[in-house]
Amino acid sequence: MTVRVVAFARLRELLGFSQCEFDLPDGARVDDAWDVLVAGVPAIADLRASTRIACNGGVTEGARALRDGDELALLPPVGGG
Amino acid sequence: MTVRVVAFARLRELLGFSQCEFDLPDGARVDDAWDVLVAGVPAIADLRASTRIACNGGVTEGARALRDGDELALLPPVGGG
Amino acid sequence: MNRFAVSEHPLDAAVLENLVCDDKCGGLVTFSGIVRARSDDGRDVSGLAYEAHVELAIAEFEQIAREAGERFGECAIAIHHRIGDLVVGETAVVVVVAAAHRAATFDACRFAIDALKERAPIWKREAFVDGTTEWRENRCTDEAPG
Amino acid sequence: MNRFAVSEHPLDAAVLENLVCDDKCGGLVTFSGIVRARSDDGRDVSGLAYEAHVELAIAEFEQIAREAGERFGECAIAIHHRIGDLVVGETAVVVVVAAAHRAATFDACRFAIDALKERAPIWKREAFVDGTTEWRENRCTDEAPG
Repeated sequence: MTVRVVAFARLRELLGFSQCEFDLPDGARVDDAWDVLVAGVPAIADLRASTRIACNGGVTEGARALRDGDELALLPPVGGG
Repeated sequence: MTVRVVAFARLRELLGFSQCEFDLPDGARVDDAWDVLVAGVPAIADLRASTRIACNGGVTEGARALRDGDELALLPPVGGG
Repeated sequence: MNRFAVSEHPLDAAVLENLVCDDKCGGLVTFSGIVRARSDDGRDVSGLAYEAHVELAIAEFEQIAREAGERFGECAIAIHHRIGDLVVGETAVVVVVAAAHRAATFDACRFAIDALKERAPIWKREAFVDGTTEWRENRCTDEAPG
Repeated sequence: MNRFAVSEHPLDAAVLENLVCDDKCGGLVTFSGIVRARSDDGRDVSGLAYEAHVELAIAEFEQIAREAGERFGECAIAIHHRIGDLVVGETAVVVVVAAAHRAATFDACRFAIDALKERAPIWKREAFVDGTTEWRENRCTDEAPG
């Protein structure tokens, strides 16, 4: 299946993309998608604890099973206002 | 001596003037000026407790001795904002 | 334009905001008190008439701003109050506070409008749709507008 | 114009005030968060860049407004946040609250800006006069601007 990942702020800069599509094996969960990203850019590994991940517009858990066409948004600690 | 009295809001309406000059005997105090006003318009008598009186721009006491040319401002309970 | 004013002219919050904001300003809080269509006791209001002891009112605004600075730290404050006849929807008072951080701006703005309503020599006569009028005193600490 | 927006265009508090104010409105509180010339750690700032997850941010603004209504009673709220590159003195965020009485307007406005800084998916990169940049997180509850 294909999952779109959108990244913001520091994570966007470290990953080198604003949005990118990834092919993941069927049955992959949110945590698996993160692991794929870390394999490409190990520098983001330490940021997992502070990063919220939204799936299709709602914040979600790492154990959530992904489906083809899902969009994951990587949300670092916020700084608005 | 001559003292100018300026009145606001309900007191202005009851007294029938925004400002007026009064001749007072030498030695008159703020309370004496009020008594002259009450003699003319008894309906204001009950308003003394809720009325602050300013002399020449500063709130003052009833016992203050007046001087020729003083300006007394009669300030009912406020309603600004 | 002075930071503290009592005027028959319509109030413009943007003008006051420009008076107080400089490049140290990170937060800006503006309170506008507006003439409502319904009074606190539920009557239909056609308009308000304000009058003031202008000189004393401006001195009171200045004093309130000084006290706000003492209580909440360095902040820039402007206060303008309208007098004369106002219709529903018009702005009776604007209080603007600028400071480096937002906590002080909120605290100082609220303090200033509360103090203004309590102390400033300004009077309000409500005119009702039924043709009657009434002088309104600020008995409690949260009457609107202001 | 929507009450809740994230936009690259300059913000105009007066536009938001008109969105929320009707003839029941007696008090109107506007918070503007402005780009300061000096950061919290004392460095000279040349500008800020904001980015946002626009869809999620607007949903969060709507949620914050609902919560404010539940906590502080009926009030009308508008929240606009700027994204893109801002220079010192520009407005990054405007929160406007209108209600019948002023206590609710102050409480709801402060709640909304605090909640926005804590939760809204918006990020800020400070650019300094010395040429460096830094992503800034809202660690405490009173960082400026906003």
